[in-house]
Amino acid sequence: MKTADFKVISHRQIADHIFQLILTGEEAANMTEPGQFVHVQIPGKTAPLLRRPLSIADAEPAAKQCTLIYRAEGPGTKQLAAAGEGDVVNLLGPLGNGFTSAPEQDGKAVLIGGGIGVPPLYYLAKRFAASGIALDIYLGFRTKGDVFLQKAFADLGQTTITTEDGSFGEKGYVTDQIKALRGNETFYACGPRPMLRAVQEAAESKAYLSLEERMACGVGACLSCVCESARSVNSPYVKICSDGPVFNSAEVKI
Amino acid sequence: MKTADFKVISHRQIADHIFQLILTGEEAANMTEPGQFVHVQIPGKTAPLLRRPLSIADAEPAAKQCTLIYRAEGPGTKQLAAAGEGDVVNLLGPLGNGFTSAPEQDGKAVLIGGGIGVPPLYYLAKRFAASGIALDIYLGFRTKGDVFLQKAFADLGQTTITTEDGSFGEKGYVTDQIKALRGNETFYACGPRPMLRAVQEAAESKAYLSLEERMACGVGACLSCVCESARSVNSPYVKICSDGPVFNSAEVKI
Amino acid sequence: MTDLTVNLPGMAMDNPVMTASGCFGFGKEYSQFYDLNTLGAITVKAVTAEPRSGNPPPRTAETNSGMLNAIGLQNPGMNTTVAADLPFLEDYDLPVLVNVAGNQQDDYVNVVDHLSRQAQLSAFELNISCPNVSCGGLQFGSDPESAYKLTKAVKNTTEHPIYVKLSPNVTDITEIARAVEEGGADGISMINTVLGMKIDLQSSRPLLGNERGGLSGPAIKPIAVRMIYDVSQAVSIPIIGMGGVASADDVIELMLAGASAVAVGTANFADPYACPRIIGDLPARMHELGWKSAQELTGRSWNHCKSPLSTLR
Amino acid sequence: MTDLTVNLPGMAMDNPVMTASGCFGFGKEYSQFYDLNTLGAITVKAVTAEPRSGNPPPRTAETNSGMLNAIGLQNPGMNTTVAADLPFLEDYDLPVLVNVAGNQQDDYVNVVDHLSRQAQLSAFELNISCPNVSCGGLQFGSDPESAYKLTKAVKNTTEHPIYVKLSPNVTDITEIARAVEEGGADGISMINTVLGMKIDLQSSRPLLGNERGGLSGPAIKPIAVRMIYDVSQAVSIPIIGMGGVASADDVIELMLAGASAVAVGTANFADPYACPRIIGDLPARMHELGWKSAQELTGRSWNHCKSPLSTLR
Ligand SMILES: Cc1cc2nc3c(=O)[nH]c(=O)nc-3n(C[C@H](O)[C@H](O)[C@H](O)COP(=O)(O)OP(=O)(O)OC[C@H]3O[C@@H](n4cnc5c(N)ncnc54)[C@H](O)[C@@H]3O)c2cc1C
Ligand SMILES: Cc1cc2nc3c(=O)[nH]c(=O)nc-3n(C[C@H](O)[C@H](O)[C@H](O)COP(=O)(O)OP(=O)(O)OC[C@H]3O[C@@H](n4cnc5c(N)ncnc54)[C@H](O)[C@@H]3O)c2cc1C
Ligand SMILES: Cc1cc2nc3c(=O)[nH]c(=O)nc-3n(C[C@H](O)[C@H](O)[C@H](O)COP(=O)(O)O)c2cc1C
Ligand SMILES: Cc1cc2nc3c(=O)[nH]c(=O)nc-3n(C[C@H](O)[C@H](O)[C@H](O)COP(=O)(O)O)c2cc1C
Ligand code: FES
Ligand code: FES
Repeated sequence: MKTADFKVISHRQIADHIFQLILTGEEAANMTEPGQFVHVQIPGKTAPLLRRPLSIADAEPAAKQCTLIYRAEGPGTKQLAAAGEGDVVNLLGPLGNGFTSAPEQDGKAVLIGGGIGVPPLYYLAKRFAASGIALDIYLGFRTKGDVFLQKAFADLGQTTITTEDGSFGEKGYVTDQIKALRGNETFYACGPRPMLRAVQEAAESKAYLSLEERMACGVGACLSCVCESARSVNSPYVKICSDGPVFNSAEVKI
Repeated sequence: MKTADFKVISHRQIADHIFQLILTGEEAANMTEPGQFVHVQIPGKTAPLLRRPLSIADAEPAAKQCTLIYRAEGPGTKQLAAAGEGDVVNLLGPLGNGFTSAPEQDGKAVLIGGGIGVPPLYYLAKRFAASGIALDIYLGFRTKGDVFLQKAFADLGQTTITTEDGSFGEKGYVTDQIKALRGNETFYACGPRPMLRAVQEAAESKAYLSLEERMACGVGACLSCVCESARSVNSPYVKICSDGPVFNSAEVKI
Repeated sequence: MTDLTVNLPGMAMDNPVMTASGCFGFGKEYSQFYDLNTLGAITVKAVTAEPRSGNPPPRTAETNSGMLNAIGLQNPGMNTTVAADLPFLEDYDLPVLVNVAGNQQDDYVNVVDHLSRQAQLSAFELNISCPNVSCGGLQFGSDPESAYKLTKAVKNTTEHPIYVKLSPNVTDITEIARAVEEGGADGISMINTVLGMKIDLQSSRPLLGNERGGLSGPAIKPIAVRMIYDVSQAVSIPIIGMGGVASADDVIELMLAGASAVAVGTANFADPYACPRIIGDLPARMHELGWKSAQELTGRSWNHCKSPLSTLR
Repeated sequence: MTDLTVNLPGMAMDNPVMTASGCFGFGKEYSQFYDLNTLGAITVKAVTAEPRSGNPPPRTAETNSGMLNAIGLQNPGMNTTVAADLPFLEDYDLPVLVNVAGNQQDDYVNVVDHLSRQAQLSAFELNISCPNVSCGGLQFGSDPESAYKLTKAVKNTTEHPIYVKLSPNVTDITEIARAVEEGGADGISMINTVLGMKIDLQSSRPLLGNERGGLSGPAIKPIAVRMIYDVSQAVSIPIIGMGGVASADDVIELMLAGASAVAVGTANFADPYACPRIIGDLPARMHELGWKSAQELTGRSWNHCKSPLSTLR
C-alpha cells in the first residue's frame, strides 16, 4: 500500500455527470481484488485538503491500468473532471477489502448496483465471468441519462436495467426485481443505503455489501468512516475503509 | 475601472525568478498612465484568496496589450508562473495614480529602479523618450543573474546598471550613483524602502516615488495599504492603492 | 418567483445580502463597479468619536483560505465622517448600518447620539469585538455584564435599532448574546474576526505591524456557522450572519444556521462584484434546493421543519 | 549540519516532528508506509477508562483549507488498549505520548494510574479539550480551577511527565495555561480543534452526525500561531504546537511562535508520508533561513533576539 502517481490515458464523460477515467501506473499491478478502492488526490494547482475515495471500476494489473468511474458532483470531483490526457493523478491504494468470496459451488452470483454504486461491480462481473460463474446483473438508475456500462455488463451476463421513471429498461427500483429470487444465489451489492437494506433483507446472510462513508485517512487510522457493527465484539463500529468497504451482510447494521 | 479577463500572449523567464507576462485584453485600452498597477487574480483551479498587485511594466493601449514583469517568490506568484500561452488571467485595473508629472521644461528625468521596482519605470521611460525628454536611468540589482530589461532601457536613454556584488555593471548601490547629481533633474523611483529613502534625501521635493505595501482590496476601501503621510491633514496615512502608488516625495514618510 | 426580501429591525431589505463593516469603506469605491442599490444593505466602516490613526503597516497577510487584518479602526472621527463620508450614501435608496466603536461606554453613546440625526442612517452596529485595538471594544465583547450595560446605555440614547457585533474569541458566545438581548439589542451581528497571527520566516517576527490580527474569509466559515447555530437558538432577536461568505451557497448555509441576513466582507477583495454576483445567483440556487423565500431559510437547520427537498423526494 | 534534536520532559526527540493524537491511530496503519522511527515522537489516540463508542457518522466533513471531525473519542477502553494496541509500539524506539480523556477527574487519574506501568509510554497528554463529547473534557479546558485540580491530581498519580492539551475555544487561553502550569504540568499541547459546523444544503441539517465538530487543518494555523505566541510568553513549560502543520515552513513558524516541538494531524490524511516528508525538508529549509539547530527556533518571534538572516544581511 502506498501513494503513487498515475497518468491519465483517457478521460471521458459516459453519462450525465458521470466520467470514466482510465489511468496507468506501476501500482495498478496490485489492483487484483474487485471491490477495493483508491483514495484520489484531486489534481490541480491547489488540491482540496482531503482525498476522494473512488472504487476500482476495472483493472488490468498486467497492463498496469485501472479505471475509475465517478460522478462529478461536489467541488473535488468537479475539479477531477478537468484532468486531461497525460495529466498526473496521485492515488493511495488499493485500499480495503473487496469482494473476496465467490458463490457456493454451482451457485449463481447476483450483482446489484445502484447509481454510482455500479462501478466496482463491473470489475467483479468481469472476474466472475472469466471464472465461468453464472451472473445475474441488476442495475438501477434514476433516469435514462444516468445509465452507464449497460452494454459492458450485458456482455458478461444477464443484465436488467431499471430506471425510477421508466425512461430506460424496467420502471421502478432494482430491489423490486430481486424480490422474487430465492435459491442458490449469492448477492453482491453496491449502492445507496435503502437499496443495500433491501438486499440485506432479501438475501439474509448470503450477501456481500459494499458500503460508503465520508473518509479522511482511508487507511483505518482516524475512525471517520464507521458503520455500526452487527456483531459488536470489541467495538460497536467497523471501519469501512479498512474492515470494508465490502462486508458480509450479517456483519453490519445499515 | 473593472475586472476583465486577459489572454496570455507570451510568458517567459527573463532573469532568475523573474517572468515577463504579455497579455491582451480590451481593458488594456485604458492603460495609458505609467506607474499604475493591476490587481491580478492568480489563475488556476483554486486561486489564492487575495489578488496580487503588479505594476504595468509596459502597455500598448491601441494594440490592447500590456506587460507585467514579476518575481516568482511566494505561493501566488509561483502559481502565476505556471500560466501558459492562451490561458486567461483576470485583472482588476488599471488602478491608482501613476507618474503623472513630467520634468520641468528642459529638465532631465532621472529614473531609479531597484530590483523588482524596475518594471513600472520601463513604461515611463518609453513615454518620456517618445516625448523627447532626456533620460538618465539607474537600475540596481543584487547580482548578475537578477538583471533584466537592461537592453530595453539602454535603447531609451543613458542607462547605468549596478549590482551589489559587482558581477554586472557598477559595483554597489544604485543610490551611490545619484549622490553626485544636483541640478535640473526630476527623480522617478521605484524599489525597496532604503533606496527610496536615499532618493528622498538626495532629491528633496523633485522626486516621485512609487511605493508598495500589502494590499487586500486594491481600490481604497479596506485601509490595508497605508503609508504614513508627511502632510497629515485629515488622516495620518495615505492609501498606496488609491492615493498612490506614486507619491510626490514630500507627501510621504517612508 | 423566489422572494428574496427580508425584514430586520430598521432595515427592509430587497435581498438578504449586505456588506460587512470595514470591507467596503462607505461604498464609494465599489460604486465604481456596480449600482449599490443592488445590495440588500450596506454596513460602513467603524466610526469612533475622535479620529483614530489605526495600526502601523503591514496591516494584512494572507493565510490558507483566509486573511489576517490589523487595520485598527483607522477613521477620521465622527465629525469628519458625517461631513465627508456619509453624505455620499444620500443618493442611494438602501438601508445603511453604521458601525460604531469606542474605548468606553461613553464613546459609544457619544457617537450614536451624534450620528442619530443623520438621515441616511438606518441602524447602528456596535462593534464590541474588534481584536485589533489594545484598549476598548473587545472587553465588552467578552464580558456579559459590560455588554449588557453598554447595549442598554446606547438604547437609551437613540430611537434607531441597535445591532451588537459579537466576537468569536470567547468561551461561550451565547452568554454574551443573551446579555445584549436583555440590554435591549434589536439584533446581533456575528462573527467578527478570529484572533490570529502569522510569522514572517525571513525576519522571524510577526508579519503584521500590530503582531496579532483578525482572521476572516472562508477559513472561518465553519466557526461562524456553529456560533450562529448556537446563538440563534439562544436568543429571539435576528442575526446578521457573516464569516467567509463568498457564494450563494454560503448565504444559504448561514441562513439555515440561523441568520436573517448575511454580510459579505473579505470576498469583496478578490472579486469586487462579489455581492451582486451572489445576489444574482441566489434565486436559482434557492429554487434548485426547493426554497421559495429567503425568510423561510432562517434557522431551518435546527427548527426541525423538514427541508423542502426532503419533503419533495 | 543542522541539529534537529529537541528535548522535552520525558521525550528526547531526534527531530521536533511528532504525530497529533487521533490522527495516527497507534501507528500501525502508517507503519505500512514508512519506518515510524523516522518520527520525533508519536502521540496515540485518546484512551478512556471504559470503552467509548463515539459519535454516529458522518464524522468528517471538508471545509475550506480544513476539516471538521466529530469522532467522539471512540476507543476500546484502557484495558483493551493496553492489551491490543500499545504493544505494537514495543518494536519501535521512539517517545510515545499517550492521550488520555475522561468525564471527570477520577477517570483521568484512573487511566493514568493504569497505564503508568506500560514500558512503551514516555509521557501522558491530558485531553481536556475535546469538543466532540457532550460531557467531560471540555469543561476542564475552559475553567482554570478545574484544569488546575485535574493536573495536580494526575501529577500525584504518576512519575511520568504530564502534558495538558488545551482548547482554543476559550476567551483567554493563557489563563488556563497558567493554571495547568501551577498544577504541575510538565508541558502544554496546543491547540485542539476549533468548534465548528457545516450544514448540508440538500437536507438543510448539520452534516455531521454529532452536529458540531472540531475544525483542524491549515485553516486554523493562524489561530494556533497566535495562541502559542501568547501562551509561550505566559508560562515557562515547553509547548507541543499543532494546528494546520503541513510543511517544514509550518513547523518553523510554530516553533518561532513558541513551540518546542510540533505535531502533525490532518496533514497525514492527504499525504500519508507527510511526517517523513516534513522531517526530510527541515534541514535544508532551516539552513536557508540561517538556523543551525531546532532548539534555537523556539520563541524567537518574541524573545527579541535578531533572526539569523537579519544578522547576516
Ligand atoms: C469506498 C468508497 C468508494 C466509492 N466509490 C465511488 C465511485 O466509484 N464512484 C463515485 O462516483 N463515487 C464513489 N464514492 C463516493 C465518492 O467518494 C464521493 O462522491 C466523493 O468523495 C464526493 O466528492 P466531491 O468532491 O464530489 O464532493 P464534496 O462535497 O467536495 O466532498 C466533500 C467531502 O465529503 C466527502 N464525501 C462527499 N460525498 C461522499 C460520499 N457519498 N461518500 C464518501 N465521501 C463523500 C468527500 O470525500 C470529501 O471528503 C465512493 C465512496 C467510498 C467511501
Ligand atoms: C503597487 C504595487 C506594485 C507592484 N509591482 C510589482 C511588480 O511589477 N513586479 C513584482 O514582482 N512585484 C510587484 N509588487 C510586489 C508584489 O505584489 C508581491 O511580490 C506579490 O504580491 C507577492 O505575492 P506572492 O504570491 O509571491 O507572495 P505571498 O507570500 O504568497 O503573498 C501573500 C500576500 O502578501 C502580499 N505580498 C507579499 N509580498 C508583497 C510585497 N512585496 N508587496 C505587496 N504585497 C505583498 C501578497 O500580495 C499577498 O496578499 C508590487 C506591489 C505593489 C503594492
Ligand atoms: C480589512 C477588514 C476590516 C474590518 N473592519 C471592521 C470594522 O471596522 N468594524 C467591524 O465591526 N468589523 C470589521 N471587520 C470584520 C468584518 O466586518 C467581518 O465581521 C469579518 O471580516 C468576517 O467576515 P468575512 O469573512 O466575510 O470577511 C473587518 C474585516 C476586514 C477583513
Ligand atoms: C480525526 C481527528 C481525530 C482527533 N482525535 C483527537 C483525540 O483523540 N485526542 C486529542 O487530544 N485530539 C484529537 N484530535 C485533535 C488533533 O490532535 C489536533 O490537535 C488538531 O487536529 C489540530 O492539528 P491539525 O490541524 O494538524 O490536525 C483529532 C483531530 C482529528 C482531525
Ligand atoms: S477513513 Fe480514517 S479510519 Fe476510515
Ligand atoms: S488595499 Fe485596500 S485600501 Fe489599499
